[in-house]
Amino acid sequence: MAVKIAGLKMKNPVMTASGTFGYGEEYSDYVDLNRLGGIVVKGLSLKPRQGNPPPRIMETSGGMLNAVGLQNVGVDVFIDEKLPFLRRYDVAVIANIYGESYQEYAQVASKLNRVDGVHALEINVSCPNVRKGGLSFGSDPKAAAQVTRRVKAETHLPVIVKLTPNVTDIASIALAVEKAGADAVSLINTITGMSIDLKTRTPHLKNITGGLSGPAIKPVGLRMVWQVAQKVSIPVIGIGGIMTAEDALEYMIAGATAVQIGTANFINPCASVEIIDGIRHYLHENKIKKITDIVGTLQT
Amino acid sequence: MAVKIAGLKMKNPVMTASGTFGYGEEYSDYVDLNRLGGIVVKGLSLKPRQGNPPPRIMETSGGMLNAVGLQNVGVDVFIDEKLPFLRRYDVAVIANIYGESYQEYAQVASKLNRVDGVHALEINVSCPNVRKGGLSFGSDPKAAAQVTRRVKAETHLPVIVKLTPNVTDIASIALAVEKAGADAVSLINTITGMSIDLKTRTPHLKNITGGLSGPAIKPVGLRMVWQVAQKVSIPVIGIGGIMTAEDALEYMIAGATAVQIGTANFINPCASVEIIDGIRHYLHENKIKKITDIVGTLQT
Amino acid sequence: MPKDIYIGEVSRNEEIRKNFFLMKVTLPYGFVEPMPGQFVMIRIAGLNDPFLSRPISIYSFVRGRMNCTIELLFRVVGKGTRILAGLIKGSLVEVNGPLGKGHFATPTTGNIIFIAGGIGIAPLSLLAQNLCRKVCRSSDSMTFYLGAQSADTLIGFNRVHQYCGRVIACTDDGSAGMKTLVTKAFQKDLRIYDPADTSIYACGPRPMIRALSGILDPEYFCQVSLEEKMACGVGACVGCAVAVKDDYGQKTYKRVCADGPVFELKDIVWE
Amino acid sequence: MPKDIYIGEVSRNEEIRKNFFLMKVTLPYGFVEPMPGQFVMIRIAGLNDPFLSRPISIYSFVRGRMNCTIELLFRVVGKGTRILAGLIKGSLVEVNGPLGKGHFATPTTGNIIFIAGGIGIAPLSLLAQNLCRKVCRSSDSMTFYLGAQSADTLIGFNRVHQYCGRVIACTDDGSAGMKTLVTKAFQKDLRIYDPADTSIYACGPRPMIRALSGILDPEYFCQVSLEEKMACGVGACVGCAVAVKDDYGQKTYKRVCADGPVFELKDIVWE
Ligand SMILES: Cc1cc2nc3c(=O)[nH]c(=O)nc-3n(C[C@H](O)[C@H](O)[C@H](O)COP(=O)(O)OP(=O)(O)OC[C@H]3O[C@@H](n4cnc5c(N)ncnc54)[C@H](O)[C@@H]3O)c2cc1C
Ligand SMILES: Cc1cc2nc3c(=O)[nH]c(=O)nc-3n(C[C@H](O)[C@H](O)[C@H](O)COP(=O)(O)OP(=O)(O)OC[C@H]3O[C@@H](n4cnc5c(N)ncnc54)[C@H](O)[C@@H]3O)c2cc1C
Ligand SMILES: Cc1cc2nc3c(=O)[nH]c(=O)nc-3n(C[C@H](O)[C@H](O)[C@H](O)COP(=O)(O)O)c2cc1C
Ligand SMILES: Cc1cc2nc3c(=O)[nH]c(=O)nc-3n(C[C@H](O)[C@H](O)[C@H](O)COP(=O)(O)O)c2cc1C
Ligand code: FES
Ligand code: FES
Repeated sequence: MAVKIAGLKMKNPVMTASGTFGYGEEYSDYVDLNRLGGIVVKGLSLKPRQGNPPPRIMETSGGMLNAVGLQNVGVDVFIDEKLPFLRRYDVAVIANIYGESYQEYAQVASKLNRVDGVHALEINVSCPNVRKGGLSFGSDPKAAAQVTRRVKAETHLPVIVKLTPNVTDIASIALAVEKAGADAVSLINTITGMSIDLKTRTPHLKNITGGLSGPAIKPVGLRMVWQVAQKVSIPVIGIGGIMTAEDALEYMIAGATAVQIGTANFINPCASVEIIDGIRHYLHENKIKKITDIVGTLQT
Repeated sequence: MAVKIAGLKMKNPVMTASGTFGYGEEYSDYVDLNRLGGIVVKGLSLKPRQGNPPPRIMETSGGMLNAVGLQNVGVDVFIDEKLPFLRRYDVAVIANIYGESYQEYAQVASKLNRVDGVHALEINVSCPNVRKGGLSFGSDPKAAAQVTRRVKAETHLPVIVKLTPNVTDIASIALAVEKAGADAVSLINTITGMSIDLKTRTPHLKNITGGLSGPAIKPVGLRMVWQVAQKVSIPVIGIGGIMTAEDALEYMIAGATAVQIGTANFINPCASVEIIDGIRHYLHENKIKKITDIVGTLQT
Repeated sequence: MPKDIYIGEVSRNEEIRKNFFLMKVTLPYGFVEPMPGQFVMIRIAGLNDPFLSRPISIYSFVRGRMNCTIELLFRVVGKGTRILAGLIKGSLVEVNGPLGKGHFATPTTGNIIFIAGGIGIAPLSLLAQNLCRKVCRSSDSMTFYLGAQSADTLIGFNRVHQYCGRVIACTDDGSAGMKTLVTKAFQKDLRIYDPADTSIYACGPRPMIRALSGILDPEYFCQVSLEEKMACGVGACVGCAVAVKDDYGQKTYKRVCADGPVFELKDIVWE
Repeated sequence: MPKDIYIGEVSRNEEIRKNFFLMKVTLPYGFVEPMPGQFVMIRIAGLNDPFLSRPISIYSFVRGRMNCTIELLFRVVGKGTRILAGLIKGSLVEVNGPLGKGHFATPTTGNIIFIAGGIGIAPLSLLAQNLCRKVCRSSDSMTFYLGAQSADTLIGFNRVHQYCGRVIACTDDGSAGMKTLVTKAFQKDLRIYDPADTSIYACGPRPMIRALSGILDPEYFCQVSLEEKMACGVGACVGCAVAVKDDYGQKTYKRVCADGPVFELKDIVWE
């Protein structure tokens, strides 16, 4: 079940997605973190962020909207207070990072360089919730490439660029960051959506719009992973609405070397390990030796 | 409940969406077509089209994918064989048109000009299923504007441009077609997605990708309608995942002057009239005189 | 607007064989009597998961004094049928039907042959029942070839035996009836059936229908019921396309729901 | 990993008042005894509609020989609670809990006051029961202010009367108890409660809690249970944020699920 993504070794291809698994601790009562392929921690910014005012989430059909607004403890507190807990486990820890400028991205990356217990960086160029932020970087190939270059210059860690689905042509962004040195791409982040309270005629989210996640978006994630995997030669990590081992396997067949489990953790705290067990069972049943043998095997 | 969209008068703001209500006849056993605000017929091309090979549809979480591939009888047969049936009803008939070139769009529009029983045109610049087709026109502001101009030049009918959600910035496309003379915009068409059969490792749809519709996409449609309604001054028609009167009203509060009901017809053939009844009930309960009084009343 | 969506109440739902369920649904009196081959689109009332309705053939129909009862026979293959299988007595379902304009035609011939594979028994059983009752033929003229994987999944034998003089059961593993494919069993008898005096009705998995088309001369009148994924069930979405020959022999796509589900075997284009 | 998601079986689900349901759920023996104020995240097993689990307070808890039983008291307000209301005996639910780290603190004072508005009765009833049993105070020291819109929706009176010497019922329309807001009724008595010797516990709609914060001096020890939309219920998504004062009096967002749902009234920032 082991996979290797640009030097990042994982026991299995299943990671938990940023923002949906806290800093690991929140789910450690439910899940033996040692069993996970990797944990992508909640997005880290240079300074601690309060996040958006509530309400921050709303259920939708087959999914949910969130506008957490990247509430996080900041990179320094993460290193001092959250990382020691994670270091106790034998699991790949990927720091998801976020900045409001090229400079900030670079600074966060630099602070995480050579920090014991951080095994890779994932750049969130895609968060749609913060006005001045994510969206502009991730929806423009040049800006996305520039962020990638700046982060690469500050770190010796493998760098994963996490792409936004809110674009016309996601493959062109993937190609741009690959050229800029990204070691892998992960996709998709949430799709920007909105929900309205008919009684008050106000948006359900204080932030007005939020990011749509969950099984509702799985067809879109799968399509984008397939499109991107055909264009780039770096590994692709599939994300979006994965609830079961079958969903994860579909992503891998579409071209993902690994997957991330997001919203499913909320519905079932044990989802990530159940997916790992399910994948193992599938490989066994189908007499597939290496998980990598199924990657990108879609017959079209 | 009456609304007027660029000269197109409707009894109420509820239309059935193109491709989900056939040519009206299919549902006439279930629905009194006279009660509808409007019927947008299945997309019409210059020549009849066979459409894509099956399988063409697949269920997804809270929605469905389709890759019908614009199977239709062609504009001539529509006028000769399908329109006479619709003429028997007192309902606005909107012809949804589609072309593989600027030329073809213009030709289809010209054939429908001054045809008795057609009250408006809706240009599908957004169908994602046909390779050479929709996507390129609808995802580029210049191409979308050019299609609009060509169609406007051929018709005296109100022209609605139907926008695709598969773009980075839908408002800029809306602005471009408004400038090119569009009388209204309708959105959203389907979001491109994909689904994989794990057993055979093939896509569920023969066409590989298809368009995602249904309640799963409602948050995206709502967000885009809100974004577009703030930018353009022509009327906006809201589409995407509307299943109930509440959904329709949310779209109107976000800025839609009218709505279209798509996939909901499949789930409940009577959905359109139940939505009309539900809107009437809401207006009555809330002592709202004119339906137009709620359009764009979102408090942010 | 004579048609409506009916709220039905599950009055019985039993696993008659492993993974095969027989569900009885009570419907309002106004539910129209189905023609054999017609189907319903069924979903669980008020729930969006699963999202689309499922097409299921009508296995039997009875109009009572106050209401109608239909039987559905279904096999659990995926999410939707699994959830249908879990419905208990009293559960409410939404039923649209009977649907399908292409249904089985009343035969005018001496020999009437049914060929069913697996769950394909459902529409053919209703057809045999109707022909037995309404057309009032001698049951000797009706032969039913019934195929299944094994004795466990051979369903409906007793029921069709009430209507048909001869029922020939076949199983893949020989655990009941003959150990052969149902199409093979039929093929062995073929020479006794004169094309001019034989009507054939078939329903079953696609490979079975395809095998049949290899066996049968186009002279034979043979109708088959097809399956394709459906969204609307009423002809509006064009989702359930199947390739058939048009009047000029050209390939065209027809809708299984509205133009079928019953087609003439010779018209099917095998892509 | 001591925690797990439990499959619970609905053993009773009754509409005790219009739109108010009392549901009994049988859970495995291993379900941990809840502290008052804790809640469960509940959803219908195997269905994705509604998608998210719903947070519901634990109204009572009993550990039997083979399993545990919890009671949930809920009001139908939207889709999820409507579907929960439709569950019949034998239905399976997925239950995550007990959840919440911030729960009601055991009082050390002479006067113990409960203020519940509407469905807010649920966690306070469990608290009163526990204090009555475990802390073994004279029930005279416990006063329960119970508010509702009308007699129809005044729930739990008899139950809390078992634990509390004084139960003061208030309704908006005067159809039962006093015709006044529950906070007003409490305010009238306020002068008899010495801040140094009084612990106050409140749960109810936001306007009620807000009114309370206007009435009460910060000297009073007052804990309130808050509500916010939740996705995970365990502190991971930071979706259920509520603005409170941190140790330096600065506004910060805490998680209702993991830092609460019980907070000190004086810490709440009213935005
Ligand atoms: C006219 C007609 C009559 C039918 N009659 C019967 C019957 O009497 N008994 C019975 O057991 N089955 C019957 N079927 C097949 C039945 O519809 C499918 O087995 C069922 O829809 C599978 O749903 P699922 O959710 O369990 O499977 P999934 O594979 O999870 O379904 C995914 C999607 O594919 C569709 N789908 C999957 N398999 C089929 C199929 N074979 N045909 C059509 N759609 C499919 C589903 O409806 C759903 O939209 C009939 C099909 C048609 C078209
Ligand atoms: C800690 C806690 C304990 C609770 N205890 C109880 C209880 O014992 N009895 C009871 O009747 N209610 C209780 N509630 C409120 C209950 O969770 C909501 O009434 C319920 O979630 C509404 O779901 P719905 O689908 O019917 O409403 P909808 O409005 O359709 O729900 C839409 C979304 O908003 C959420 N939501 C809506 N209202 C609330 C609310 N007030 N609080 C939190 N989320 C909400 C839903 O969970 C769902 O995600 C509690 C809430 C919290 C946070
Ligand atoms: C509550 C919430 C918070 C999230 N926070 C982050 C984040 O901080 N950084 C990031 O890159 N993605 C974030 N995401 C996006 C997820 O990591 C994931 O890309 C997305 O939810 C799609 O996957 P899913 O459908 O499995 O949830 C967040 C998602 C949710 C639901
Ligand atoms: C089966 C199917 C066929 C469609 N065909 C067309 C079409 O021919 N032209 C068009 O403009 N939109 C077409 N659409 C898109 C719908 O009109 C609508 O924009 C979309 O489905 C979103 O709305 P909904 O979620 O309410 O279905 C089709 C949608 C479906 C599901
Ligand atoms: S299922 Fe819609 S046309 Fe057949
Ligand atoms: S609900 Fe997720 S942090 Fe509270």
